[in-house]
Amino acid sequence: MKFGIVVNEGPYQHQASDSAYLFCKAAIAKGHTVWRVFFYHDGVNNATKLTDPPQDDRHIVNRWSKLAEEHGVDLVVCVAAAMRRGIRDENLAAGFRISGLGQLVEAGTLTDRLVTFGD
Amino acid sequence: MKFGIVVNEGPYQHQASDSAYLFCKAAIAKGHTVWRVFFYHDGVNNATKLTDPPQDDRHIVNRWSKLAEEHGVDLVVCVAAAMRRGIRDENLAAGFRISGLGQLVEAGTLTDRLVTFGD
Amino acid sequence: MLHIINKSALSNGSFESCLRTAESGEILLIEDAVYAATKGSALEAKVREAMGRFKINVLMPDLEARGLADRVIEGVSPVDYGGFVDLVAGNKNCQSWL
Amino acid sequence: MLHIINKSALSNGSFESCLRTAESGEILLIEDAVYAATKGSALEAKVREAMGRFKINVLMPDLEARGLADRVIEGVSPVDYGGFVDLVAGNKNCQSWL
Amino acid sequence: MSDVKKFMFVNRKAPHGTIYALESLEVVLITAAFDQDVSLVFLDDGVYQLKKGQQTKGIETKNFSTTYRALDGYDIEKLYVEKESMDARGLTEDDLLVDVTVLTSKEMGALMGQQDVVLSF
Amino acid sequence: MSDVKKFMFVNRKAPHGTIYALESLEVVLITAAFDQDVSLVFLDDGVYQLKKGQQTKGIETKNFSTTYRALDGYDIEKLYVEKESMDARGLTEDDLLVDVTVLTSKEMGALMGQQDVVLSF
Repeated sequence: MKFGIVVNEGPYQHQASDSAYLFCKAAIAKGHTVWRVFFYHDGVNNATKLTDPPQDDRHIVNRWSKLAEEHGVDLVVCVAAAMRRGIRDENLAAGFRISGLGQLVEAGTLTDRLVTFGD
Repeated sequence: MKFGIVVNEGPYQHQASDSAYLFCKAAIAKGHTVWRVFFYHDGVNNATKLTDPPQDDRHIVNRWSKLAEEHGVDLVVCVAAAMRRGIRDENLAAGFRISGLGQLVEAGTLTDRLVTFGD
Repeated sequence: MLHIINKSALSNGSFESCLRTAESGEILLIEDAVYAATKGSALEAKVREAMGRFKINVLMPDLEARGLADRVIEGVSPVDYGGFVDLVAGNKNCQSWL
Repeated sequence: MLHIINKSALSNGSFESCLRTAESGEILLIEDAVYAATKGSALEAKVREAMGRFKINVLMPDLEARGLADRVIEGVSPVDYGGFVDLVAGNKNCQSWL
Repeated sequence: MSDVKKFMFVNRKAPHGTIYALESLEVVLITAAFDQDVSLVFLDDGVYQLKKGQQTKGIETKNFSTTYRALDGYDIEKLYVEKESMDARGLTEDDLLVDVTVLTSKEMGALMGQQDVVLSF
Repeated sequence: MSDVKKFMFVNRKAPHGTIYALESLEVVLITAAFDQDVSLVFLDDGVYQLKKGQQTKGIETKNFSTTYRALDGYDIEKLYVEKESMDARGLTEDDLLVDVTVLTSKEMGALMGQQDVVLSF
């Protein structure tokens, strides 16, 4: 089955990004496809390459980048939300791309299930 | 009277940053001093110079920078929260500085009132 | 003591927790909490009852933004941001019920 | 239909709104919503009643993180992240009650 | 895109306190532009989004509430409001910016069940 | 700093769903290091922060709940829990990681009124 995921919250503040990631890993482990993760609202803050969390904590941004690299997950950052929050190509982490809300609609039309994680 | 302000949420997603700013402006207009604004949790996202909101919308980050410039308000960004969220000196907006949680405690001990805005 | 509430009391428990716990003093409703200051909501009786113990204030710019400035319950005091500042200054301490 | 709840039902109205509105189907409690699945809370009766209409599931990694894995109400189904995926796949559609 | 899906936008949050109401409108417009079947439902504090007379000057933000009146021009006509949520807030249809269909909780629940994609704001 | 202020940390949110519980501990430790008078109160979902037996391996986050047991070593001894909040969650003092003083709502309200600085988490 083909899944689309929406992430509405930034890393560390809320559990949303963690839950979304663990859902993606579990879906892939079961042989499903995670076709796209759409980062919306404060969720765009998952995409900054400037994060530097404590050594003994998970690195949420790198975890997403790795998921993109290893499983071809399309990580899309909402452009309007990103501009409001200071996420641009210059601080964008590997595996993410910035695009419009049409990519969210497409995630709804072209996947079998769309699951939202947020606050 | 000397006020300290705490902002716990980033710009645009929640009204917290707007409320805090309008409170500061009103306090200054009444002859009070806003001695320090401490940006904590997702509040650190108020400090990125890379934001580029729609033309017809308020520019929350620039608004803070201007408040610092015109009224000497000390805008302090929590370093641990900033590292978790990708706020560093290289993308820090004018008027902000990054420092430790001791600055929050100091805002509690050295001001007459500490007011928190958040979610 | 000033208690600042910023969440809608119809979907979040902060206002109720404040009423249960706080001794007395003043309450200021801001942001999405301003709806509690309006006539006709399911909270009206609770707010009227709380007025026996607390002075209740509402931030008018927030109520105007939400199109309900003309429905303030009698006895709730309207304030602007300047009035918000006065409330903080005029109370010994304050707490934001986030 | 799968209804995903992620907020504590003792401080937020999402769970109650879901119970009021949703027809039937399955509910999955995740994140801070998992507390609703525990015995002894003020919500227990409401949850037991809802089990007549819904199949209620709880995400165990979230309940373990909160130290309450040993208090699941009888009849609530424990699932892991794989089970979460199965629930989404097995229902025609899903809604997150954010 | 050949096949049309049923998209439902669930609006449960008050306007202005958070950005969700504004963003919901953005996605609704784009989804309609993709020729999908679009429904908006308003329940809980979401019904406040449709209140007439919003004036945001005092909080220095955009007054996006006028956009609800423009939805019609984009052929977005399925707006549903839950009666119980309106009642609990002392609102009637006369208070709302636009014409809506008022549904009971149960009717709204049934409508949710018929959707392909449900997006929460 | 010569004068000591009364700092109260109000913890009302569940752990793990948001970062507040963890951050609260950070500020509490720093405030104690500044030789201030520190009280922690736990009410509403905040009482869940003190639940024994938290195991965060399955959600891949840090288990900071052990830190509550370390507070004593920093002379942070004023921990208050609201009885009504504990009761509503089916928790008793035996469920908690540390020794606390249980207060009624009214007692907790009186304590709040005595503070100089109240920080909410």
